[in-house]
Amino acid sequence: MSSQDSGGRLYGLMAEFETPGALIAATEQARKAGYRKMDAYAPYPIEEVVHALGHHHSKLPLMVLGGGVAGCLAGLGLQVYVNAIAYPLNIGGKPPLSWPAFVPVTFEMTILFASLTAVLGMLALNGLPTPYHPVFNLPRFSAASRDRYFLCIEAVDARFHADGTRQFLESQAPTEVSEVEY
Amino acid sequence: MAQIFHPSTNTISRVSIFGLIFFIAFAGWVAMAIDRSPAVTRERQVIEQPVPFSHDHHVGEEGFDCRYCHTSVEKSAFAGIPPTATCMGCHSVLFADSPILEPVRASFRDGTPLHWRRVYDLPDFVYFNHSIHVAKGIGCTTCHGDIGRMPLTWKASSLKMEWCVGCHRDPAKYVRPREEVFNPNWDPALISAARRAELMKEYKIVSRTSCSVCHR
Amino acid sequence: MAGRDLEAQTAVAEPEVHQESLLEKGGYHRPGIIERAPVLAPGHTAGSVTDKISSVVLSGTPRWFYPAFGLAFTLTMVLFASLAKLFWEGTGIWGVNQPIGWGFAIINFVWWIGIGHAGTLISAILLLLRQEWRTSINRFAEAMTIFAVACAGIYPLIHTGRPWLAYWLMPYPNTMGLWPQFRSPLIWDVFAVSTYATVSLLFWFVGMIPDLATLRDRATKRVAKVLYGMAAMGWRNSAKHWHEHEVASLLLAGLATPLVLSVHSVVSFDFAVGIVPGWHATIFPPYFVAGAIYAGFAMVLTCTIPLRRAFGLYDFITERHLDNMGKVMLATGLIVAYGYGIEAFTAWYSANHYETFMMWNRFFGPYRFHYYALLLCNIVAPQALWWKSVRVSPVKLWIVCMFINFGMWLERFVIVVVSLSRDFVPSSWGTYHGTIWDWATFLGTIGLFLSLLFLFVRFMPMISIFEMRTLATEAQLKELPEDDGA
Amino acid sequence: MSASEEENGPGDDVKDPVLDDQAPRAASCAGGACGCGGAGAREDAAPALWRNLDELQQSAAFQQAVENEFPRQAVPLGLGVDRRRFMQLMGASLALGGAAACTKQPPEEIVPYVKQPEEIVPGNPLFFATAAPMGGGYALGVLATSHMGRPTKIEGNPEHPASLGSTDVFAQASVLGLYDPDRSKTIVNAGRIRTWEAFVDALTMELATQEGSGGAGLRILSGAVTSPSLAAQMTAILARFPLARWYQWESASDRSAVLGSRAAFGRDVSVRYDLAKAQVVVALDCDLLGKGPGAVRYSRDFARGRRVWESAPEGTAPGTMNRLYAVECTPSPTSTLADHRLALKPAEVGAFAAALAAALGVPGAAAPAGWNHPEAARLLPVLAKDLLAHRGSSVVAAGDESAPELHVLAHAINAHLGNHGTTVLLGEPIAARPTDPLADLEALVAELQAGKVEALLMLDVNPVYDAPPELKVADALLSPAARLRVHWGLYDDETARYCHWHVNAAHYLETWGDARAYDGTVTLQQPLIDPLYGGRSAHEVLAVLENRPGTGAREVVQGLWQPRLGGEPQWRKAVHDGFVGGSAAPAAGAGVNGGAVAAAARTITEALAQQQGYTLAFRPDPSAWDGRYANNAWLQELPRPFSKVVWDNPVLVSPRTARELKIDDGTSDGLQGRRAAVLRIEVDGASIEAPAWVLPAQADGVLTLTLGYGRTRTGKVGKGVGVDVNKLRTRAGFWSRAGAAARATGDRYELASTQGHFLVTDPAGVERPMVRRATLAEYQRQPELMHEAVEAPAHDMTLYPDWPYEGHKWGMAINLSACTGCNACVVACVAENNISVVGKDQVFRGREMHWLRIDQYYAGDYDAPSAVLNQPVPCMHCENAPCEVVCPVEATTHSFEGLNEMTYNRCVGTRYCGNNCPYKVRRFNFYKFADWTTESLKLQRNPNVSVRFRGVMEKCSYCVQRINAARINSEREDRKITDGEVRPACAQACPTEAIVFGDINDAEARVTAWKKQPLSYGMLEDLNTRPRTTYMGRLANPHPELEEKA
Repeated sequence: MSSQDSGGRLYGLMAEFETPGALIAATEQARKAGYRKMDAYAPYPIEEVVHALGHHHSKLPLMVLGGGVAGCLAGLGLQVYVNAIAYPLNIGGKPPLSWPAFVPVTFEMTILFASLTAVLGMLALNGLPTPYHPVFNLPRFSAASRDRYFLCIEAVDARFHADGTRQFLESQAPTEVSEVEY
Repeated sequence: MAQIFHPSTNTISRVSIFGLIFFIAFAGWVAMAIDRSPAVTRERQVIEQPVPFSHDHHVGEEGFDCRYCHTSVEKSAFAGIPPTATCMGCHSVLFADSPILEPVRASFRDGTPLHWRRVYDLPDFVYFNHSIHVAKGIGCTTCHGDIGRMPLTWKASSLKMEWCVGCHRDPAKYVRPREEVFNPNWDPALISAARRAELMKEYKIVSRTSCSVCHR
Repeated sequence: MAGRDLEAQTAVAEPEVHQESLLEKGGYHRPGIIERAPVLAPGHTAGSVTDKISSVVLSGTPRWFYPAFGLAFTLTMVLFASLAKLFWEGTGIWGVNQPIGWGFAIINFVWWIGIGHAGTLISAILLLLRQEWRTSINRFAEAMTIFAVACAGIYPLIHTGRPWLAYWLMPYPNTMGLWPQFRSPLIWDVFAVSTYATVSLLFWFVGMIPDLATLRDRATKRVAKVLYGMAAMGWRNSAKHWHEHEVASLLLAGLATPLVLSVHSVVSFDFAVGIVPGWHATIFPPYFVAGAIYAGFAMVLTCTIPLRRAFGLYDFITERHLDNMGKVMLATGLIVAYGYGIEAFTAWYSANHYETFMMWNRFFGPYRFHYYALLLCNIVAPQALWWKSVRVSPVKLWIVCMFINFGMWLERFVIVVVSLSRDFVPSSWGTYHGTIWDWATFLGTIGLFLSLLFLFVRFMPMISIFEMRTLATEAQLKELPEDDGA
Repeated sequence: MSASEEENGPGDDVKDPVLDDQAPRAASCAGGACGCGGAGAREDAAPALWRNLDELQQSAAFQQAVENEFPRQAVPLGLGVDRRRFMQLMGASLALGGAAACTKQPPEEIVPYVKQPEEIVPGNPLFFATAAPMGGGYALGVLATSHMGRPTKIEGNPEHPASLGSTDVFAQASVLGLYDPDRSKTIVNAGRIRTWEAFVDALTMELATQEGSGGAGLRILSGAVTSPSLAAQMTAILARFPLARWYQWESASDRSAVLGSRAAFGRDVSVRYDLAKAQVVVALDCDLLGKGPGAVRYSRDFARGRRVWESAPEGTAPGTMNRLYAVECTPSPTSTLADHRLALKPAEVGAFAAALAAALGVPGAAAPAGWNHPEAARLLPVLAKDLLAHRGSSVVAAGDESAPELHVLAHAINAHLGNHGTTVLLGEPIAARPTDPLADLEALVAELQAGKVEALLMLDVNPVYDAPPELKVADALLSPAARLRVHWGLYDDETARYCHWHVNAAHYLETWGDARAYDGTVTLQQPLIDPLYGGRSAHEVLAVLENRPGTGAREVVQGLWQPRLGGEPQWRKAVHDGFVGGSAAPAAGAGVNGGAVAAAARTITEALAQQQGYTLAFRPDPSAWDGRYANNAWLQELPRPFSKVVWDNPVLVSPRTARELKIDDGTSDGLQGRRAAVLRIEVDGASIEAPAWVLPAQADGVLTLTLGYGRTRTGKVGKGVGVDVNKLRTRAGFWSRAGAAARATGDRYELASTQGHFLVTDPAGVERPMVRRATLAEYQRQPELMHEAVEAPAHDMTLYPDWPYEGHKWGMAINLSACTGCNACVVACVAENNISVVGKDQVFRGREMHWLRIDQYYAGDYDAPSAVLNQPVPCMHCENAPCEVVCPVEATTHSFEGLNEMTYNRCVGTRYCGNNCPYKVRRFNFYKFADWTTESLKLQRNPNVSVRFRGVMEKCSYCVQRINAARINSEREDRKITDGEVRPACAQACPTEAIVFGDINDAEARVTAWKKQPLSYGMLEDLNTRPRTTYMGRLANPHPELEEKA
């Protein structure tokens, strides 16, 4: 019925495998065959697949660094502003800028900002949240979170051809190849 | 496995997550705006009084000096609210039978004091002293606004701590010559910043922001 | 081929796994021959672990759950009752006085915060150290962390004389033109604890996303599908997802590690920055952190051991885990012992007679039996952990843990109360006794902690499913069930 | 661990070579244990200072009690504490404190005058000179502060000879008496409220009948009277009713002095001392500086002789110091300053006096045979020599509570030494009619029983409560013949219950009057406020008897003085000044007759013979006096000198006696909480049960009982507090009574005491130098020794630069050589700063709110301490304040003048500052302690100090409101603040000028001069807190021949 909701447009072809090995092999083949717009699904992270899909290092670390620096400056800046500019007070005979006392807060702010960046960044890079996604239309797909492995070549790929692509996938010894509709 | 969510949920969920941050910031800003608004500070709100006394008339038109009624403003923390006798000084003759002034006459007749309602009401833990401000060349209108033109009296400043501290941190902005303190038409622009700096020296004015200056 | 065999094997293995542990049947349990128990009982496949763990959540509520949760919830109500009393009458209902301005509130705060250290430590530091055995306990430990921090967080708020003004500790542009006093360790606390709570929560949640997806896919009821689905945010086990997810987890671990060390250091500053003899010591940060890990692991075990039995998770939480955690406690326990030793040494070596007296007072003063009990619980009792037989025996280990839980509470009592009771001017010395309301509040937070914990184990995957899947598959691929390759 | 191990504990367990040889001594003399240790450890170290008995001995009971973590649970909450009264005191403490912090303010009104009085400037206080009545009918000249017509504070009248600007506790607390909600508010006749007119009619009718019989049936019973106006009225009345009689009754009277002077001089003579001139002072059971009409002035004069660094009093070379010998049966504020102190039974004090007289060769004097007391024997010859060396510049004083014989001997000795006319001034009597109140009351009772009394008027006396039971006053009052009994007083008390009429009296701040000071100076009393409850003055009541009803108090007083002074202007001046200049009692020449001396000596020897059993010593209570202040919460919560007990009057017993009675000092859990053993005291059938307080410096075998408690009919504050000891008083045993039996009942009673009871010397044998002290000789030899006691870190031992304080830099110096621990400063502080009363229960829990406390330490041997040291502890206003750094919300900060400020309205109540204050001077509002409900109490509040709400910290502010007022005035007048212009309440009240306050930046300021002295030191300097409050080390001046660490 989901296909009816979404007007039956083709999203891609999904091949199901039983072993990680098969998935890795298939993905590499697909890449050789020049497919780019594709994605692999597995119950746990498999490094080889990521390489096979062709994205290697993540942008996340840099973003987190940025977040950390921002947090650090924010924390220190706040304390300097408060004690030296906003309302300087004589606290226990200490000078307004008794910087050693400012270390802990600065540190905590650094961590806080960095962590938030890490989480939000991860979501952003993964395009989450995406409660609705065509691949969920595939009834067998729930096995992806148990012990089955999937490779999906998307219709938007330049080299995608309904029959050609299906043949290619069949050649990768899947347990099944099925169409995924919007 | 069938779809659980409708496609639209994608947009909804993303917007709600990333929008949350901005929403919180906005809510905070609103809260602060409200706290500073007349709704809370009761700024510029006319307060009902037993007698609709008009500073506009007495000061603006008749040109009374503030001290004529607020006698203790130079001697005491409290500026002083005139005893009924002061009112009757003139009003036993002028408008002697105006119905508006009946409460005053009544008060004078049977010795029951008038109950004015406070316009400038500081919290009980704040100690303000009129005499020293006046002595240091801070004029009435600096806090009481354009009192000389108020037909009915309202509060011209927020009386929030940040407002007090604003001046205590940099009195030079507000100081004026002592002889001008009670001038209801004074305009800070009348004297130069340089002159104000001189006055600061002359009146030995220093910025006082210690807590006990106002809280005891 | 290989896949098919596996399928077959699981088919056989599964029913067994569901009812009884392979280990308990003694099949694989041959002490003396297997040096180290495996982190995952052999015979498990990605499929079996997935089903086993998600079934804990998805199959109906076990019978014992209701009384257990009921009790915990009742205690939580006690908490609310005593808070109502507190806000209505004032701090006076507690035993605090002059000179002892801090009592149970701060003791319990530090105690809970300490407990809340194991989770992040296990999931962050052990992740960085690539300790595989962590995988089956980290999720649970993290949850425990968050609940402990939640309990801890209550105290700094309610211990103030005017809790309704506690928000003044937050920096925001107010109409008073005033700001927090950033030299005060209490402000450092505010930042440290709130940061710690936030980061732990995020870490926990991020780690849980794939498992929520798993539950979403396994769930049969509509409500469950929707709720888990929303929480899973549309996770689809895509290789991309996994990739970024791994990176994010590592980064969070990297950030959480210094954080977890900083938090209890900051808490220890509450005392170390003070002038009171018994507080003013540079050893505090390290030995507070050690103490925190110590207490944390003790509490993890205190909760895990019964739950392991209740849900028959013997395959996932194996002797290996008990053993390792026992070792960690032994190590940190020794650091704590060193801390006590150094305190005494410094007191003597400093030749400062206020310090000397502080130490004398601990040993011979009115509260000396508290101190003796503390030494017994935190230093003597844990020595049992030198013996493997104790470390791998759930019951013995649990008893040791209870000693440590109690001991760590006493440690905070000695630091807070005993130090304050006799500081500089003898004319102003005092004594302190918790009132009934002090105790009610304490029990209340324990109730809150347990309630949250029960809800968690009931509705959330208490063991990281996807990490177990990885383990299971690796194990099979290596065809060496015993060796965990650590 | 058992108690005995505990004793050796310090030595054995703290492995320290120096200590191990101390250990046996620790075991041997528990008392001196740590003290000796201290002395051993450091050669120059003073003997131990300590404050505890059980702690000192590490008694098993003490340990037991503390080990139990929940004695509160073990024993029901506040055993012996009337929880209900506590709640009453707490007022609406249960109301949600949040209200106090609520941001939305209720609308306020301004209510101006209709016609504004000339002198009033709204918002500015006015000061009026008036007279505060004291025990015995004397007056203290005071200045009352009035805020917009509300008397709020009492200060001394600087012009007045008895005050010189200082006050005592009672004067300070009297302002609360004015607003006491429990004061009698109406005229009552047989339980019905009546009008004044009704009363006047009733009285006039009776008087009409009396007039016929010449007043044969009319009797007046008043307190001791010095008031000339009152006396004049009495004369007039007695003229109208020749057969009427006027009796006087005082429970705490100077009866002995009266009888003494009659015996010695054969007539009534008033005695006062000029301590400014006295070089040697001998106090025989005499609380010269703590009690009596002259105490304030005496303290001032005596203290001048202790400030060696200031120009010494005339006639003495700078650097010299007077010397005080105290021989007494129970310690008194006076004896805390004594250079030599001897604790003897009352009878033995007499013997000592006799022996002294003999040693001095006083004609007729003879040392009592068969009395030998080693310490006395050691002291006597030296004392005699000292006195002879100071003929004409010494004083021998006998106390009001000692036997008349002692006064006779004192007179004789002073006469013999030629002190009369120089240091001891004899004058005409000050009392309008000096009497023996006991004889008076007895006569009255006899007449009542004989049915001779038909109309009885009682003026503010309470014989039903405070007369010795053997007089059976209550029964006598019920005699059918007495058909009109009138009671006039502030409270509807025990006696009022036995009268037909009760007339509510006006407080002294509400009406006119006059009274004479210790030297006879006539002091005028003027009202600051109309009677709150329409009370009447005694003058108005007596005017009715004079047959001029309707005459006001003012007419009576002015009517007497205006003519005498010679006119309106003089009268006005006198009222303005508060007293009539030059009205001191004229000198009276009088010779002592030798016969009296011999007689006295004989009586003493007889008294000495019958010393079996325990001796009871009765004393007016330092807080309740004879009961008249029982309902004053400030006084009730005032820590009594020595015991620091509040809301009770325990029996004081010496350590040896305690061991005899097999009782401990009941230190239940180490501090405020004391579970004191209850004693049953019996003498001739009469008996009471009272908790015992073990008090070092108390004479062995003497049980001290203080008057004024166990009131059955007074306000809710005083009702049922403490034990009524009048039950044990008799004619013969009026002040002291031998032959009493005492035993522990086994019961326990919780006493709340505000001060810790611990060793100042820690087990390592190191004495904590809270009080640094030396003898004059040592000091002169080595002036720096006070500083060498502890080294303060150098100013440059820090990363941070010093914070500059231009302009004023406030500081305080406290002279430990002058503080008698009289508590005047503490009440003054309470009155000035709106400090809450928290009640016994809260004090018991260690939550007292006093900003200023007086720590007391004992020096030397446990059973016979060589000295008692007082140390007032206000906030130190540290320049490196530890409290400020830890406050998370900037609620406590430093001002530009270096004050450590507490901003209540910013405080969230973390109590971190309190924990981090090494001096523990911060106080926390655990509940809503301030009374926000009782209207009358609100009137008393100082409008310039915030009333604190629940959950905030508070502490001494150096009376910042006064500093601000002074700064504003000076800046308005464009001048500098002069030295002494700003004085905190404590400094202003202090009778001995022990507290000096001022601007440290001002080189001329007195405080600066003091701080420059080598004697000056800071408490806990070694913590580098840099306290602004510093102490002048305590000096003692023992006689060279008895040189010892005093």
